[in-house]
Amino acid sequence: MDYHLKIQEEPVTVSVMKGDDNTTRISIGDRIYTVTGSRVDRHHLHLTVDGKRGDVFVGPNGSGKHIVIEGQSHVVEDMDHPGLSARSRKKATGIPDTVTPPMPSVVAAVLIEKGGTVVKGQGVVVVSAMKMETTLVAPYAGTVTAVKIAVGDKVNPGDVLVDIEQKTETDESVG
Amino acid sequence: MDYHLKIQEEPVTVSVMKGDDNTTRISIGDRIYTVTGSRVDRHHLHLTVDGKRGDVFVGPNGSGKHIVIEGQSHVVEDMDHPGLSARSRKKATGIPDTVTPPMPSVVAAVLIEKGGTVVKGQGVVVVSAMKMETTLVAPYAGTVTAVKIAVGDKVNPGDVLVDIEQKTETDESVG
Amino acid sequence: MFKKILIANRGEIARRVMATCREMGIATVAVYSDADEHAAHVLYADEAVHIGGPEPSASYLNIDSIIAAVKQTGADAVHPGYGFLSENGDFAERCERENITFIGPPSHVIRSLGDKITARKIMEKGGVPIAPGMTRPCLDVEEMAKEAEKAGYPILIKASAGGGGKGIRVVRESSELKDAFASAVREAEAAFGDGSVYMEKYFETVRHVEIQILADRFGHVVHVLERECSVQRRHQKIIEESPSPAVTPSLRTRMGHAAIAAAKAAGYVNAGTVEFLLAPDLSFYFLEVNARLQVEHPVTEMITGIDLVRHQILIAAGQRLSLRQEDIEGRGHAIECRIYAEDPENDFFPSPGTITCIKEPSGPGIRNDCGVYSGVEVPVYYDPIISKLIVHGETREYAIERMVKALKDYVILGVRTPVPFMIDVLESEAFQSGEIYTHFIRTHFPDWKPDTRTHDLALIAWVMDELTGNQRAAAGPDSNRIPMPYETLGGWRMA
Amino acid sequence: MFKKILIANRGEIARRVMATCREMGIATVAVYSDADEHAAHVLYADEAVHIGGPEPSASYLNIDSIIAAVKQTGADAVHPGYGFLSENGDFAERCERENITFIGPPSHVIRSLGDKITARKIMEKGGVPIAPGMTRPCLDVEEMAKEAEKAGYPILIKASAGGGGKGIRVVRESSELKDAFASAVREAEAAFGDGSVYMEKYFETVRHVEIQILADRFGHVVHVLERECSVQRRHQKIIEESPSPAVTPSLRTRMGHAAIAAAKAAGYVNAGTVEFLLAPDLSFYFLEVNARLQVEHPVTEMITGIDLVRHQILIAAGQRLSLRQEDIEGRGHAIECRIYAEDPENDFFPSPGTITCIKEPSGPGIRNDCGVYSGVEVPVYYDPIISKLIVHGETREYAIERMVKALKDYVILGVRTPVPFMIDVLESEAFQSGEIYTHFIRTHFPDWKPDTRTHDLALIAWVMDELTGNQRAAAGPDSNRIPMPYETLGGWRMA
Repeated sequence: MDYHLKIQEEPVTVSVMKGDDNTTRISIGDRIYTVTGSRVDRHHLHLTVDGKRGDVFVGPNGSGKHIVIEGQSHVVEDMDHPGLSARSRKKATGIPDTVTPPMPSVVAAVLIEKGGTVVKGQGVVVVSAMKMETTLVAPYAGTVTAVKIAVGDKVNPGDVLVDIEQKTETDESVG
Repeated sequence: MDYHLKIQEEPVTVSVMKGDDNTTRISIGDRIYTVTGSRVDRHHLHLTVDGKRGDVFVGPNGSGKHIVIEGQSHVVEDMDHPGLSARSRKKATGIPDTVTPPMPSVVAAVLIEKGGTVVKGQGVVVVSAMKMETTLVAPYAGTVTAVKIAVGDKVNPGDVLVDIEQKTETDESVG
Repeated sequence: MFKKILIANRGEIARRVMATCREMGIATVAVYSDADEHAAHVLYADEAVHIGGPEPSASYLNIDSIIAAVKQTGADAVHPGYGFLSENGDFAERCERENITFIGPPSHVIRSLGDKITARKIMEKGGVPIAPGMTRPCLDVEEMAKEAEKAGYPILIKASAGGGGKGIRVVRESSELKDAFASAVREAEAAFGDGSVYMEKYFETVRHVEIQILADRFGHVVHVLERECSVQRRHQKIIEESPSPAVTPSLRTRMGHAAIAAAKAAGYVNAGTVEFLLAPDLSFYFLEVNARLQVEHPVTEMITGIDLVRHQILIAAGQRLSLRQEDIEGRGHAIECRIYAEDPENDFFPSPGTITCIKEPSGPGIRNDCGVYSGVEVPVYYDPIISKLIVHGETREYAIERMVKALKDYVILGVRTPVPFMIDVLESEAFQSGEIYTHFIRTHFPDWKPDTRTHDLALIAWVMDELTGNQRAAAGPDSNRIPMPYETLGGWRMA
Repeated sequence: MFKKILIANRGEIARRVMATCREMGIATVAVYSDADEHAAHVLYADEAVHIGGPEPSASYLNIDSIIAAVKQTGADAVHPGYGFLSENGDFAERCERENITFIGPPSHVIRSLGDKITARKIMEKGGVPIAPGMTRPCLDVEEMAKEAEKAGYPILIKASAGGGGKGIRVVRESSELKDAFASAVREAEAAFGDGSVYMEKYFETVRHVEIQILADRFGHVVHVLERECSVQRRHQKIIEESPSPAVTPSLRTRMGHAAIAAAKAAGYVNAGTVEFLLAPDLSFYFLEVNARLQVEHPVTEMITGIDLVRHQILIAAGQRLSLRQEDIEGRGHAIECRIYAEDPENDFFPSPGTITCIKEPSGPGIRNDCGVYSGVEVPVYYDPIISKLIVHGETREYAIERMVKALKDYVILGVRTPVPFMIDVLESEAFQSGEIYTHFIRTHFPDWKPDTRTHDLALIAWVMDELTGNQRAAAGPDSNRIPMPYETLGGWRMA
């Protein structure tokens, strides 16, 4: 049986076969592992992988799983069953494509008004989480068509806080 | 609603009434307590009793509950729903009325044979638990009609290890 | 002695203070906001009082509400922890007026040490070395230029009213001074309504070393050795240790004496910390006094065996300090890692959420001061600290090994933590060499990424969790039970 | 240094040894019996080998099986822990022959110290004070009568082959000697096939004080201070502490020197303990050498900051001992409580079973060396120790307070433990006075019963558990979640 998983944004195919003696054989790329395991409690599995034992801890993370092993922390998602947690993340460019907070937070300031115009990269909303303020910026130039939040609101990654109608003809980022 | 409970072998009636503001009123003897509580996890309740807070921990104990509070350990049973755990305990006389181990243990030695006679207080079986050996004695004089265990068997409180047919006419303990 | 203490704080520090109160037989009162009804510190207290909405200003910074809670519960004293109202002169004064013992220094001491220029003046007068620079507010760039020449560039412009990093400018050469001065004044004016600034010498490569002090009401002051706090990110300490790899016995004595002098100059009472900058030539300069218990106080407790909170309480109750300087000796090496709810893979942004599972490391030489439990929510409103993991070892090398192992044993599911980052820092040669300056993280870990060595294992874990019936195990009444291997694979084999 | 160590033990001590191995980067191998497939020490190891049936003789005492496990896994060394094979000369010798490093003294040292009369002779020759009495086996009651007159009554008759309390008789006056001698010889003959006995002076009121030692292969021996182990029940230590309330600095030096002399006389290598009887007049007498790590070693680690297991491993690897006597200094006070699975309300009978829930105390100055977890079964076959709770405090008084609090925070459901009894002992004036002799429990707690002050609270807990839907919470997928008070009472209110 094949699973199409994503670990730390990296897609990986994992093949699972029955092995001998109640073992499971798991192949990832060209690596094949012989695995046995038991569940110690809801979140705690004890695995033996090619003879070496170890504890792994698994909890829910949206539609994926949060997995902690020897202090390392991973989020693994099932791409065949993508869920609500596939939220937009900050891209490598540093500017996400919507106005959404990077973490669960509270709106500390709204810097624009409905109907106003913004340039790309202009601060539009300040959110605060755990004493740390972050200014969310406009992903492109345009006109603010909706401000969906007010100061004090709790907001989450994926929530679009401000709608901006893109100014298409004179895209400043060209060239 | 009344519960008929037993704590540390002591029967107690506990009356429970709804109080004001989501509180519960619980009376035990002439003492009345105002209680609120929430469940932190399966075994952990956090209670507020007359304004004082505290954690209590509750787990199963046969048909009763094992309750730990501030280092104190209690077994509480519901006398309206007595269960399997109401096992014979060592009596104040020091001699139980059947040949049964005081704790889960392993049979270390069998000191009698089927058909043999025993006097009251004679050692019949030695059981061992956690490096501690205990000799179980005959509760009365009589003839051994059955030896139900062998060396190495795991046995539990309540299991009758040896059947002894009581010698009724000349009860040595009379007088 | 006090019968009941109210702890005007939350999280791990509230629990830590309560732990000592419970040992001393003193009843404890927690306060909590709407966001903290089920917080760990509330469960741990004998009584708890709701004090307001989730925003700190409505609750943990709400002086009226906290004073009302003290009166309602009949507490004798208030322990402010760190942060929130711990260095708020108004709160300390209010307690004084209401005849509630504030477990900390007198309000006038908090106020004078809270003002940067006043503190510098007190220290200069007390003979404590301060960084070359000014000890009066300045509104004239020419005056500052003269002082800057004396101190030598680079220099630092700071707002006198100070706080939160506002109004601070590094000036590397004289040509930059005028613009930097103007912009610092503007920012200070905007932030504090007071544009006055002053100037100190700026040290590029410097350690942050602080000295713990204890002072009773009778003028007896001791220092309780140093802590090395140079490993910082965004000006926030993340790893602290004691002793400092840079501090020699004779330097320790000199810095200790300077800290005692600082405490005496300020009229300090209770536990406090004198922060110094330590230059590579081992010259040191007064930075500020933290007039409260520090976050990192456990490293001092681990190497000295002294319970600082107990001494805070004894001092506040008017007792004489039982410790003599010659009794205070460090032994071995202690390290603290601050475990925040933050995502090291997402620029260390806060990562609030519900802790679905926490397993704390334990064993020889390990202490975890923890403010959460499995099932609790880490709210978005407060400092992201979940716990402080502290270890003690015979030597620095052994302590590092112990911390790495403890971090690997630490399990937190539901929120992200910097544990993987901490492991890499502790295992780095740079950290192990002890050559640690405040730019350590910037220099050695400018663009950290988690390694991928456990990726295959994580994928295997995902699969095995699926196969061993996560859903069924969670739903059944026996989910605590360990299934046998055969059983655990049963569901899958039949599928 | 070793690459891989097999730990020939189980439970808390196996985990404790593995913790240090992991810090040192040494891989660990667990061994387990049929009863321990899911035991904590098995989960904690890098590899695990099944070695036999549940009876100790089939597994943890099965030399062939353990040697086979070493070879199968390629381990370099074996750590025996305490109990089981730790003082078995045959096992140590087998390791020597098979070129496996045994982490402990050489087999001939184990053998000579294991024989009571040989050990007494070695000590007498080495100038170590021994209790007045005989140093040769005796089969003649007249000979013993003469020696008994010299030593003075009461005396103790012991079997030379010794062990397990068999063949021991206290004789209080000369008229009792003949019968006691005869019955001791009979019992010794029956138990060991060797009826020879010997005699020592018996002390009615005496402390059990032991000295930790460390000795490398190069003849360098240090002592690591004393432990007070007088609080015993059925000749089993239950509470240990360091320093001993009775030991003055000069006595400590004298006892330390005696312990070093004992180690040197025996040719001792690795960690060991020299047990002494300490009389009220502060005279002390050699009792025996425990040629292994002691159960109570953590109290020494807590007051000295030294990891004894690390030094055991370093010594076994042939390294020179890095500790000098002048570096070893105690600080503060440490106490250990042994947490057994036993029922204090049922004559402290063993209480094996499944641990449905364990919550370990944690925080400043608290260490819990634990061998179980929630859901594991405590098997009937082995020593009932679940964990050792150890605390450190600035003074004995503070350490006692800390231990009481830690005991109150300790939750173990599913098996009974002596925690309620321990709390009463620690809170007693008798214990707090420090006047502790080996008959302490018999004298002060002859017929202990748990108090009933929490009975009402327990009944309330029973009711609230019922009302807040224990069954539903356990069955639901969200049982980790905290229900709001309204919800928790909902089920009942609708009923």
